[in-house]
Amino acid sequence: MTLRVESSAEYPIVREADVIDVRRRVRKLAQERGFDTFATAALTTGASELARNAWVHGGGGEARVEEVADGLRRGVRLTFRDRGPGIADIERVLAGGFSTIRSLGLGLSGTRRLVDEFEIDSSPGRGTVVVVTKWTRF
Amino acid sequence: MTLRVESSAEYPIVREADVIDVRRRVRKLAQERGFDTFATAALTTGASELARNAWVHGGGGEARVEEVADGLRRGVRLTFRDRGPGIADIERVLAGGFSTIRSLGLGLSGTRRLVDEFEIDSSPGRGTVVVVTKWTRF
Amino acid sequence: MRGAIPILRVGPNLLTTVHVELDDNIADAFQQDVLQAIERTGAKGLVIDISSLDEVDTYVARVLADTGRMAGLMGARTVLVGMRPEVAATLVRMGYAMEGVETALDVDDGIALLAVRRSVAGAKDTA
Amino acid sequence: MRGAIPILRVGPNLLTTVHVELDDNIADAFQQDVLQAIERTGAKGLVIDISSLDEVDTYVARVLADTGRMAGLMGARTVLVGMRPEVAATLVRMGYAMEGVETALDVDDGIALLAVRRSVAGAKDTA
Ligand SMILES: Nc1ncnc2c1ncn2[C@@H]1O[C@H](COP(=O)(O)OP(=O)(O)O)[C@@H](O)[C@H]1O
Ligand SMILES: Nc1ncnc2c1ncn2[C@@H]1O[C@H](COP(=O)(O)OP(=O)(O)O)[C@@H](O)[C@H]1O
Repeated sequence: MTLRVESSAEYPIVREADVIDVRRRVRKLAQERGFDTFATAALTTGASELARNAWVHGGGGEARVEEVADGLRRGVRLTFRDRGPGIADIERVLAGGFSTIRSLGLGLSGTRRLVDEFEIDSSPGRGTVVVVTKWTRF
Repeated sequence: MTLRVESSAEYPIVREADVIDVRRRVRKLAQERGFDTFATAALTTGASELARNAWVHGGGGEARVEEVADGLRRGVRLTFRDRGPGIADIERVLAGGFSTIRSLGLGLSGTRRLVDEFEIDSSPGRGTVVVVTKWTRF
Repeated sequence: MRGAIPILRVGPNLLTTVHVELDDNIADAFQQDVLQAIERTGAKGLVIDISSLDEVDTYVARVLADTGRMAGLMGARTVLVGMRPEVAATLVRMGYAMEGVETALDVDDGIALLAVRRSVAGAKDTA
Repeated sequence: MRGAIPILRVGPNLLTTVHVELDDNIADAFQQDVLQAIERTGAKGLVIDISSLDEVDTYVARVLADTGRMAGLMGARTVLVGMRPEVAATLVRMGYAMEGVETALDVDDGIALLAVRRSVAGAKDTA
């Protein structure tokens, strides 16, 4: 099935306030797109985790927010990109509970469990890109 | 932004009493510098952890205490230096909960969370230098 | 940022309603305000109402849990109230059930829970 | 260093106010004094008042928690009272919430808490 991108917008994440801004925009779009309260909370919370990571760990970056459709379903796709230090051991991070800031370490692994599709591309020195897609259901 | 050093003093850490002495001096300076009670407790506690480490693990060393300013903010910078055995696996220590003296192992990782800037330079046989900066807020 | 989140005295407890999105600055100020209010009033309990929060990510969840821990070190008991269904579902799905944090459905239940804790203690005291 | 930190008998409990900065020597002497006082007086509870402490680093926090554990092994229950807001905030931020240590706002509350615990234990005893 081909994926159709129906709209696309990009937002910078260079200050902490941008994390909150991205979250608000994702929430608004999810609601417009017909996500129920559970799916909206899931996508918005995931956006919050990834935006915060781009800011805290990646030293800033940007978020692309897209309305997508595949003929059967309507969804939202989010791309977070930073040019920070990257992640050395992605497997360890995705197992959950590992944090270099002595935080909970559940941001990436938790987000993966909130969305339908999750892709991460990161290696030391090259920065990090995370792409997640969620369709209109929890 | 350039960092201006407005005052600088150095204190030896060769006996346990010196740990308490350094802590007192840092507290006094933080208060003079306009730190509130939370920021003062944070910086002073961090100083206490690092001075104790220089004494217990580093076999003694010295502390440099500086008043700094960057044009917008006033702060305090602390440098702890010892010529002890150094730390082999810094990442492991900074993850928290690791101790070679069966202590809590939260001194270094905890201090990092109390200050605004944290740098550590240590390797086996070369001793350890930790530099932390805190601006006037918790 | 201090004072951004109101803290009210309700009998022997403090009640605070988190109605703004927490960032680092507001979170720090919130914790400091709450702890100083406990010291000033001698409050034995703290009710944190999050019924206004549409989402709680792991950062905010941790700030809330830490606030309860800080209050606990001072000797005040914390109850988190009003968490929305979709927030509870999302947090548990992410793997963080906020273990160790006491919860109640709403402010009234939270205050009742704190009163029960105190009266049970009191009854046993005079028994 | 023995006797550097005063220990008072208050009814069935001991009350000690830590008003000096703890170093290794004072900490050891403090623990020995407290434990021998428990043995000598048969005290059932210990209230450690830290309201005079401007800061508590992980070393001091551990000494205090360990003192409570030692008293507990002897059968006396410990309550830590009077922790200041900025001390509570700093410890939790460092990642040490002193889990397992009982706390109260001040000396009066600490003594009341110990009374409750004893009557609960007494009730269970005679049940
Ligand atoms: N964008 C990023 N750039 C570099 N490192 C990252 C990034 N995102 C996550 N990480 C690394 O993965 C760890 C786990 O991330 P996460 O699960 O979000 O938890 P937390 O942010 O609480 O540590 C982080 O502590 C960090 O080391
Ligand atoms: N200045 C130092 N020199 C050598 N080793 C150190 C130094 N500081 C810390 N370490 C090592 O790091 C470990 C963790 O330190 P820390 O987090 O302060 O906890 P703790 O002192 O309770 O063990 C220590 O147990 C020690 O092995």
